[in-house]
Amino acid sequence: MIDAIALALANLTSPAVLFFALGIFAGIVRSDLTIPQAIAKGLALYLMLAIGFKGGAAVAEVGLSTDLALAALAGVVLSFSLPLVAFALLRAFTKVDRATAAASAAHYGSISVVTFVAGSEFLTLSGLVWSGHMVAVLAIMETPAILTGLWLAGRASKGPDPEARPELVREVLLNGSVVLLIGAFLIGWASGPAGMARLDLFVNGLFQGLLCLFLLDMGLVAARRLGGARKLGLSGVIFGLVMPLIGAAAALPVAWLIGMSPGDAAALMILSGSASYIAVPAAMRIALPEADPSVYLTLSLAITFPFNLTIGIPLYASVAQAVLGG
Amino acid sequence: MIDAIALALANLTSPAVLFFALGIFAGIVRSDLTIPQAIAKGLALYLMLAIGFKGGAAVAEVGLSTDLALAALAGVVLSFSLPLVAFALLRAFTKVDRATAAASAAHYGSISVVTFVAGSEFLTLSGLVWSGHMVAVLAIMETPAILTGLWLAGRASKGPDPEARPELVREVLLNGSVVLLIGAFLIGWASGPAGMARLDLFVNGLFQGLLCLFLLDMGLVAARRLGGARKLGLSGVIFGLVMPLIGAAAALPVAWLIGMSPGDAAALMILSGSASYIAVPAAMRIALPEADPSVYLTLSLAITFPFNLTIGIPLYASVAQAVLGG
Amino acid sequence: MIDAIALALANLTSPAVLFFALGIFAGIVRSDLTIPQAIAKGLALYLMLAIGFKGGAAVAEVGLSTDLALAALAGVVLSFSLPLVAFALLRAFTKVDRATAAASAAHYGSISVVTFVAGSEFLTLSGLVWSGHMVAVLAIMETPAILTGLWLAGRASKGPDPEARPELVREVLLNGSVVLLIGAFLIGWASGPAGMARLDLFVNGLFQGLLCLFLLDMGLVAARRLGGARKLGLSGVIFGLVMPLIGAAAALPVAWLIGMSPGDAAALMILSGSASYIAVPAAMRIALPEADPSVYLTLSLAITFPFNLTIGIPLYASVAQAVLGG
Amino acid sequence: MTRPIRKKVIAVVETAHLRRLIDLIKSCGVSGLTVIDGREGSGVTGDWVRDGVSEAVEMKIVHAVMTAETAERVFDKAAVFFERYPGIIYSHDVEVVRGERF
Amino acid sequence: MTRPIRKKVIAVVETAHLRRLIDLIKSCGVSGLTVIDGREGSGVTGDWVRDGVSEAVEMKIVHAVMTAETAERVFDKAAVFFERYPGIIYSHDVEVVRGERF
Amino acid sequence: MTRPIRKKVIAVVETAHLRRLIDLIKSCGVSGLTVIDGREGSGVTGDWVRDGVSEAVEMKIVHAVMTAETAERVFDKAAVFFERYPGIIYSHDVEVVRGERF
Ligand SMILES: Nc1ncnc2c1ncn2[C@@H]1O[C@H](COP(=O)(O)O)[C@@H](O)[C@H]1O
Ligand SMILES: Nc1ncnc2c1ncn2[C@@H]1O[C@H](COP(=O)(O)O)[C@@H](O)[C@H]1O
Ligand SMILES: Nc1ncnc2c1ncn2[C@@H]1O[C@H](COP(=O)(O)O)[C@@H](O)[C@H]1O
Ligand code: NA
Ligand code: NA
Ligand code: NA
Repeated sequence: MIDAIALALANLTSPAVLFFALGIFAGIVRSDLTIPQAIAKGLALYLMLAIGFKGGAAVAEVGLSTDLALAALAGVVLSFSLPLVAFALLRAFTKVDRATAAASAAHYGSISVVTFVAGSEFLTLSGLVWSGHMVAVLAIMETPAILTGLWLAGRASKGPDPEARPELVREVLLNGSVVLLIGAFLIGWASGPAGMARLDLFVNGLFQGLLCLFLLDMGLVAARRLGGARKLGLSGVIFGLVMPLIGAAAALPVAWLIGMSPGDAAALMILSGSASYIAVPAAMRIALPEADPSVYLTLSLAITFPFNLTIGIPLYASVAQAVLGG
Repeated sequence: MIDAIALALANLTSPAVLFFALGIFAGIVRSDLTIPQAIAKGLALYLMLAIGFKGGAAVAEVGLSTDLALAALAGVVLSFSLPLVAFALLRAFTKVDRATAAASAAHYGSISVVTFVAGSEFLTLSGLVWSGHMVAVLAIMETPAILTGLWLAGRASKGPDPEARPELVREVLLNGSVVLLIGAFLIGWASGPAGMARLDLFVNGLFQGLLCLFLLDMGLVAARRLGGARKLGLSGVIFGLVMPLIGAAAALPVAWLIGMSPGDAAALMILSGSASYIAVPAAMRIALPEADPSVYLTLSLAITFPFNLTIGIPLYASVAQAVLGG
Repeated sequence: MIDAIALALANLTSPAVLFFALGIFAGIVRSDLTIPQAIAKGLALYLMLAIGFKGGAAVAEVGLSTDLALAALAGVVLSFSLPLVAFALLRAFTKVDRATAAASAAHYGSISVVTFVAGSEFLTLSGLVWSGHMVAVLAIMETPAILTGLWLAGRASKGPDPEARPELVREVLLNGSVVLLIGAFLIGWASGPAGMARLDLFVNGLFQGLLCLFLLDMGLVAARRLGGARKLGLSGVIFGLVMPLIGAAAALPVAWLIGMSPGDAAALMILSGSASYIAVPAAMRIALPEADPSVYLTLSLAITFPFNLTIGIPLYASVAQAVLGG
Repeated sequence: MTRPIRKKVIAVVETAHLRRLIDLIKSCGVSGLTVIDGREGSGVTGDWVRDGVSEAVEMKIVHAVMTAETAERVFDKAAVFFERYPGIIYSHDVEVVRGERF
Repeated sequence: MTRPIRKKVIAVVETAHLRRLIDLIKSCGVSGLTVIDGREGSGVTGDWVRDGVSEAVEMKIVHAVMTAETAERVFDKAAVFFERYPGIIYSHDVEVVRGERF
Repeated sequence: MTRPIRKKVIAVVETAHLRRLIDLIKSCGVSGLTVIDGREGSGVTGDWVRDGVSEAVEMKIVHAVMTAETAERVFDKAAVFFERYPGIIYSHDVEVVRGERF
């Protein structure tokens, strides 16, 4: 318990979280601090390339086991099913319409790359070992939730637009973040320790610094979205704080069932508890233009992401450690 | 003396200064070499984040003393008062109108982050130790000069626009560079040596290289502004060369008075002798749109900045060393 | 022979080539993965700055010999003459008009910086030592081919536009990549080992990683251009595969004649076999607007570049080693 | 001198739907079009700003010069399109050089 | 087919004053607007180019489609605004789809 | 209220020829102009997209507001220019504030 609190405090005073807080502050006081869009996108690409490559290189070192298959299956099941819970909660306790609830629900089945990135750094620094193949699980979990979301919406009066289908299929299967994550993972795997030796400084040495810069931008973006919280109402805000706990809690028995290590279980909880803000919003704009983006972007960026970054990650790690650890 | 000349030569052949010269050259011959705006802005953000963080981490190591309070006070006094000198000189010896003279004067009370960054690298390489808290002084000196400038202009027929006041206040107190510098300083301080260990490669290892790239861009920008020198006239150009000397000279007795180390004194002279090109122009466009930006941007970017980078910095360092050194 | 195949395989599984392949894949399946233009340009600037600086620093260490003069002369001769071969082949075997053939021919006399960058990494990793001054040869070879191309086109009905001449001259002599390459080379030379010590992490540590990111973008760009291959026809595609072999083959006797080391000979073959995609297209748009850019950009980016990156580079290295090596 | 008159059609459209709008416009038979990036904006469906984190709601602006008949066809199709998707479309007359191109 | 006619108002304004101009336009009752980045330009107050070092003198372009009456109000207020600040403002008629939106 | 009428001239031009087109327009006596970046487009000479690798075929858009007579001069010169280079140019009337500026 004391350990958990110490961990949580260490997390809150890590440069990455503090830069996120700085971004929130700058955004709230309406400072003119901004990160150019191209830089923000470049940082996101870097983080995905680096995490993918590191995961693949780790797999190259320890070899692949059936663990990956089981973890992937667990991820797919969680990604498919969590939106059902989220949808039911949103419809029961908030006033958002069916399409918006379905779209928001899809975000919670999917994952947030930067939450995972920050979480995996946290795990490494707290000495919890996670497997490289969790990066593949990360990529695999991005999209199943989109299908559940569309199915939920499809039962509304106005379903997904059939003419947008080709674009949607491409977005679901081939969106940039999935391609880059899986691609970098495979490249890290294929090029192995020799490749890692060449890219070490790039993917490891710079990682924390560029993560700080990216989180500064995330803070600015989250702060800009905070205004949307009023529209959500109290029940919406509570949903954004409770749903990640539900997601993470759902991952725990699954992780136990397939015999995951505490580190991998914590990673799965982080994934399961996080909400997408890249792939799913893009798919939802295409398929469900009626759904209100200010609702799901506020939920994901301004409520769930800050919660996970500050409280969720150390909490999930402690619980995984306590329940599954030695 | 010989040492001073050796130092000056070492400065002139440092990669950073040579890349600045390359930028000037490319700009003058009208090469199509350009740095995308987003990259230039990203580099500026990096330099502020890194210098702020390094300063804070240094303070975390040696602890805070009353020295910071004294240095900050010295900085505020210099920032408030130097514009008065600059304004008097501009009105006496050049033909610029009152609003433009006031706006230009404000630039000389404020500071240039990249001059400080280049200067602090120079100090470190020449073995002059400066305190991390000078970064806080840097941030603190950014804005007082703006107020003096507005006061000087306010006595002209058409003072600062009252409707622009809310924006101006925000610009003065919360402009991006101040927020990022102070924020990164506090984060460096809070996260201490542990944080520094994680960001070392990012804020130290890359620093020189990214500074070179940024100075290449500064050279291109300065060269583009050189055309404005004709408009300034000989007296204007002389002002741009003499004013930094006055600023730096004014800092010397102040530094002596508060018992600064030679390194800190040199840093204060560099700050005092440098002229803003980010925060002050932005504030002046808001509050004094009548002031001619081509005058103050030419002075700051095309005359004073190159002068300080090449001659000023080693000169101030030698003088501080000679006067205050062992 | 076995060595050559091992080298070729090592090249194909290097992270850099694999990221290029990932870019091609993402482009072909029309993923929405994109690299912002500012980031791509920033990466290109970085690669030129780094390779130039490294070359200069290497020259500073081993000193300059007549070898540079001879290598430069060889480069100039190749750059001037290869377009004649390319033009003859294009006119004899493909259906492209005279202006387009002349413009395309110019690309093959000139060089591709990133091919050289990838090639020089490959040489270093395979233990073939190349001289820093080859970077100067790289810069020198960029533009002579443009003159031959214009001369070839000038004999067509509608020659280069005389009113565009001032811009063209500037583009030929002062285009950004030449200025940055030569500038960084001279700076590396002037600042020597001391300068290199300060920039080591930047120009060496990050090099592979940023090259990977840039090649990912090159893959996306190449894939987008692949559609143009249909327009080229089979004979055009074959030209794009055979011409680099001719260029590299032409460099071999020249290298032998001037007594180059195997490493330098391989570097010259890589340069000679590569085709420009920055400087020459820009010059051709200015001087020969009638020439069809989709032809020369497809040839250079979508056919010759991938060929050199995957097969050409290890092939040239093996041949240089076999013919000129111990 | 009188010059040929054409219609310039301008649309503001979410990046997510840009490809479809371009296809729609091209299918009406235009000879060319130009797209530019938006920076920020507001409309009945809310505000947006280009920030690189969540590109889903960024807008692009499409410009195309065409004959009046083609513009009619574009408008008819676009009216349906913009019933469902955020964005606006409008047009006005322009004088062109080399009228046969459009 | 005749379509509703609205005014499109276009302004070029320094980034430093963009927020105030947007407030000014919104206060006249427009339903939406779109801002785009300028790259370079020149006017009576001199040249500028977007370069990332000194953003103070960069320009943004604001587009807004509105009714003629709203445009009148915008013009009246903007005339005062642009007396003091660099930039220009002008308008022209456009044909719109879904006229009730504007 | 009636306001002064001017011509707005708009040109889409390859970056490689931007400087010459700007010189051409300025030589006709305009008081200012604004350039913006294109993102992507297509025309009779093919497609392009801004990607940072091969900038040679990227387009810029030039906007300039001027008197009708100046526009006539610009059009005459530009017609020759665009015979050889890719791109388009067109114009339309706009109502301006502070008409003496243009
Ligand atoms: N009246 C308008 N004038 C200019 N741009 C508009 C206008 N209305 C909407 N837009 C643009 O189109 C986007 C989507 O509009 P809407 O469908 O009204 O939300 C807005 O975010 C603006 O960028
Ligand atoms: N006649 C014009 N046509 C197009 N843009 C203009 C014109 N005049 C001014 N501008 C733009 O507005 C900015 C400020 O104009 P000014 O107030 O004339 O300096 C210029 O830098 C241009 O970007
Ligand atoms: N009808 C058009 N409407 C809008 N933009 C066009 C049109 N035609 C050409 N353009 C733009 O001008 C560029 C060059 O045109 P072109 O000379 O037809 O290849 C195209 O790539 C487009 O960006
Ligand atoms: Na989730
Ligand atoms: Na100063
Ligand atoms: Na070549």
